[in-house]
Amino acid sequence: MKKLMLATAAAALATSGALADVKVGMITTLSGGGASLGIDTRDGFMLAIEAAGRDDVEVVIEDDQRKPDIAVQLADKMIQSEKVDVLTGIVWSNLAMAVVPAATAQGLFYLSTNAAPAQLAGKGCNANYFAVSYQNDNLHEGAGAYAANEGFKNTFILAPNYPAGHDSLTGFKRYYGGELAGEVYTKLGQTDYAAEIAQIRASGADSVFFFLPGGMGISFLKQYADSGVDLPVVGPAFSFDQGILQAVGEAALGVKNSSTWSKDLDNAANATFVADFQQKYDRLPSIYAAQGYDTANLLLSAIDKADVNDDAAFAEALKAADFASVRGAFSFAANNHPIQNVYVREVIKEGDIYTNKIVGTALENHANAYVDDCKM
Amino acid sequence: MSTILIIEQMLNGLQSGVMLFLMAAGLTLIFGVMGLINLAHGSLYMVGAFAAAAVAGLTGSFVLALMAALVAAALAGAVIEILVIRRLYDSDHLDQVLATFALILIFSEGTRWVFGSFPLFLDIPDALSGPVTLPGGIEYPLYRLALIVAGLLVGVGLWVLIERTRLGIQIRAGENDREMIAALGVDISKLYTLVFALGAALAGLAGALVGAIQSVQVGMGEPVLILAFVVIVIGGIGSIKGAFIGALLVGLTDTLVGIFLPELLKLFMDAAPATSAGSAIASMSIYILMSLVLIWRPSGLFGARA
Amino acid sequence: MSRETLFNAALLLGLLLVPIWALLTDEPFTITLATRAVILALAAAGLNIALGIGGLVSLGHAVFFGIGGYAMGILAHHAQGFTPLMEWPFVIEGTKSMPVIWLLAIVVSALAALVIGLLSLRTTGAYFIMITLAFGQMFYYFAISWSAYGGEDGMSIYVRNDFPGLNTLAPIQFYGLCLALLVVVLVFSARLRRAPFGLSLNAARQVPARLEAVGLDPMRLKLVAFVISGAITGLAGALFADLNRFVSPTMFSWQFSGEIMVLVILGGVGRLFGPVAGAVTFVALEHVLGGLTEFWHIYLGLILLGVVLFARGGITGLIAGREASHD
Amino acid sequence: MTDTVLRTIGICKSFGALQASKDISIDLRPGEIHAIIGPNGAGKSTLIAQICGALKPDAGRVELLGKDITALSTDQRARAGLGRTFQISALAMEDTVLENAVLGALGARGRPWRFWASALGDKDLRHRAEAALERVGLAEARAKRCADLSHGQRRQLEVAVALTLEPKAFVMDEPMAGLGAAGSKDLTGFLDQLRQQAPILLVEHDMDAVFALADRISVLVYGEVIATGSVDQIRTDPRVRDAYLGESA
Repeated sequence: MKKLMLATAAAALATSGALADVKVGMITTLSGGGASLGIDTRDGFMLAIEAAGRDDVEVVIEDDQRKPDIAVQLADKMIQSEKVDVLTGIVWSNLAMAVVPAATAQGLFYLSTNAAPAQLAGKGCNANYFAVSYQNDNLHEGAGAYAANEGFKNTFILAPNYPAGHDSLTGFKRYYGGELAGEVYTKLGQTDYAAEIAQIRASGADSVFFFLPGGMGISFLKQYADSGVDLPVVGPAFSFDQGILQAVGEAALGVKNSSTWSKDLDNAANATFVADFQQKYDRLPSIYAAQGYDTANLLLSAIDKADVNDDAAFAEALKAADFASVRGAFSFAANNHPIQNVYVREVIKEGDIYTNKIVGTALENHANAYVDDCKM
Repeated sequence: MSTILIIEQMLNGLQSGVMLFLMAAGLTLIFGVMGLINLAHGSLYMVGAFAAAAVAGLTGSFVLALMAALVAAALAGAVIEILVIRRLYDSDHLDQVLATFALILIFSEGTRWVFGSFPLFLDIPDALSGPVTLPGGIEYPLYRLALIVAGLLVGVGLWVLIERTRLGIQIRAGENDREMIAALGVDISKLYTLVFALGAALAGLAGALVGAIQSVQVGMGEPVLILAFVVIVIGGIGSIKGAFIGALLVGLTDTLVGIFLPELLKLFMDAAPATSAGSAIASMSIYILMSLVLIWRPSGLFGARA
Repeated sequence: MSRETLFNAALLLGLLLVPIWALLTDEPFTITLATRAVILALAAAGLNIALGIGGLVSLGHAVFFGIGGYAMGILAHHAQGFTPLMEWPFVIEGTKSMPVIWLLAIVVSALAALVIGLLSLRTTGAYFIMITLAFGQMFYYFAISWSAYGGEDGMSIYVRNDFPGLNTLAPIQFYGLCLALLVVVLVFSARLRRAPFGLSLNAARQVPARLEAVGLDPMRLKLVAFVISGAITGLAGALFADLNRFVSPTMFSWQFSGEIMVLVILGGVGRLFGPVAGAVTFVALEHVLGGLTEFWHIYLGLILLGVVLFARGGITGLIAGREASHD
Repeated sequence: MTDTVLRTIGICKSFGALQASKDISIDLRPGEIHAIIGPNGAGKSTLIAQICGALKPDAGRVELLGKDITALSTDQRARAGLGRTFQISALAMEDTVLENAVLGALGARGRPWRFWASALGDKDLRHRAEAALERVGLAEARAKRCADLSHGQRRQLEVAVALTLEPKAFVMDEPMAGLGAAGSKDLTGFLDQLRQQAPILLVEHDMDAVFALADRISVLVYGEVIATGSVDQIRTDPRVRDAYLGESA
């Protein structure tokens, strides 16, 4: 059987506080469209594992090709053949929905480095499932709160016509509260937004909120900047990610976006992370890398406290969140989703590189809307 | 909904239709002359966009970038024609579909191998950036106007090439009767390579032009490929005129239905489900259009061969 | 016995021995992998009837695969949520019973194939390929925006559905069930080829004019072939959904239609065991190449090209030679 | 009406400016061989296509046993009793001779909707097919693939498939095409017998065969029947000599 990477560090075994060897299965997207997100997730995660320098954690990494059926197969393989204790790494919500419920039902732990759909935060929550990243709505809620704070009265909102898109607009509206100049669902994978931009122009809006992850966001921002429509734009961090920004270029300058992390967040863990990541991979880290890094550190902290085979104890150790997050203050809400700040960032240019800097805080110690639905 | 908005949306539909035409023209030419279904046409679009982005990044010149796109796509086209495609002319469509499907895999992962997984940057040239005000007070991006003009120019150029030049005579002869080209004393394999490279160059040009306002990334060719197929099937495979009409129809349908259908549905139902259902149907609209055309005319609007 | 028969027997024997091998090597995942291959083979065996015998190059068979998957997903979703599927004009409850799910998958995909076939068979050649592709895209986009059943997220079914007398959660038992269905379909295909229907359909592909001249309507034959083909692929879709305990719109994607076609061509178009050879090879390649490099698609592409250019008749053709004459 | 098996009444067909059939009325009587001759491009193939249903006439109609079959499709006409052979062999090349013949028998029965029982194992179908092969002299070659047959054998098989249908009338499009002298002679002898079973509308270029077989001949020139009559009448008709024989003989 193949192993893309086997990480065992060289440190002595007996001295560490480990109670048992832990095998981690990482399923993430390493080929095809969207591979950059998975690669960042993997690199961030492995950076933390390797920095810890311990040989009681083994990581098996597999490529899901962004296909749900492949992800399920890989999960089966990791559970049946590799006999992993913990699964992690999935980038996309639809893949997470395919893998997570079945995995936790079989008694595995799942730590999410990114995707955290509402279904798994509310009624579908599970003691073995932890979203280390955020709850999917968080960044949209942050953008909504920012829009409200800025005094936007009549905003135009758009997202792709798929579940995450619907959740996004719902999340935004939850904290925004003003009038809507328009609410539009675009085609998933759409690349030309001329028609929507014309609608924005004609709508009399005073601002725009959009959620268009990946290439969709690149297209939208470039076309928006060229259209002459000069309204303030806000969106979640997904379209302003380190990897994507270089492809958007100048068109993104000055645009506000909501994020739970930024490379200029002022804390010691983050400074180490950003420096180490740059040194090792020769590029700036993205939010996916940061979340991967935090997930690994959370896992390591739990391994030090409890035996992974003792479900209740290990879950408790995870829930304590006793690690130094690169996002600063971090704890888990009752439904195992983070309580953390959502920041507002602005796109700037540093030398030749486009990146983000924090300009404010949209929501402080923010949990999520589904805590009460979760009966664990 | 104002007249200005409607006109602006028509322009948007026209622009996307004209760019689709660049893709579809090559595809339909290749089918018409060589009888080949080329699923890898979208990969040539991607090659054009990547070449343009790479050269623009090095030199900062958009003109050089466009030339690079043309050359790279034509070259890639010629190479795959000589290595792979020419062995497929006598095969049935099934083999062609599989082989060109395989080419997609090779091109996509090959590009990712060379350029990495992150999208590349390609920007509109300064001279063409920003909006202009059209008569009637319509503000419209200059670059999109330039795209419409460029696409129409290429269309005229293609028409001249096919109707007025020696190469065009050979191409038309090839569409009607393969033996006749041989009778004209033409080197068929050279002609085929040339036609394929020409189609590839058109796709590459479209990739570069559109890449400037979209995301230059691996896999960008496939959605366009499917649209281009819809176009040539509606127009009638092998017909350049059909490709042109089909491209405009698809461009306008795709743009206008997406905008107006949700508005229309809001007259009958609540706003939220109307928006959602409207965009759901809109995303299927061009396929519905295509099915209707084919049910009405099984060989497309201007298709000669069955 | 011809070489092809020997090759087919070896393939079947190999599939039967997979569980033993998995036990001996302590790699239980091999069974899951083999189940995937068997189900994909079933989907391809469905396409092989339309494509191999009837000559219908359908680039939209993912429609039926997806319908089968959603038949399972929707029934099981209502069963696990204890909500009725519909209440008007009569109440239909969800179910977790595989035979009922299979029946629904077969019936609904056959109906869809009937409608799509009726419309698509008016066209031929490249137009047929493209119109089937267009229907695939329609279903794909519909599924993405069908929020009642998960939209793009799809639906998870937490526990595999039941089959009387079996524990379907045990990989070996589910594998056995899928393999048994595959064998049933292959036997049916083998009989079908020699039956009046298969004989006529085979001639309809080669010389439609002759068929008309003897008083048979090639269109109706092709339509029925398309329906049977769609129904089998639909059944495969239901099993695939149960294997993954999950359905999503990707089952409708045109890439998936392409993959099913790749399986048929890889194994050998029109060969009885072609789909099996193709699916086993494809899953093995995916597994082995995927382990070697991130860029395994390049190698997969090269191998497919090699098959088209140098191994007409696919793997079966390569190993067993030209098709033996009938009788 | 009982004295005609098959007839066309005033058939017209144009392709753009080209009039391929001008008001053609011909008939086929029991027991006869009626030959249609004419130079290339005279419209013989177009006429056949309209009789067999591949083309719809612009005007006029086609009757079989007194019934109007103009609106029927090709396969419906075949079921009504029209048995045809093709100018270029239309056989399932991958299949065996017997399978091709069984196909005809299946068509005669009209129900291909059996999915399980073997077609070759069906006694009735097999008898019919083998009897037809026997009659054309292909019984020995029954297990051969069609693709491996000689040209002459394929022509024979064409006829055999038509025979399995037990049609009321045969329409044969150049059955002698590409046969050698010996082959033509054999087939001529066979067709001579066959007319007892059902009359034959014969389109043929081989004038020796036509003059040896035909009871009546119609001459088609530029889409028009310029003469119909016995062999002797046609031989001596000045218009025919002028328009047709004068050119080609």
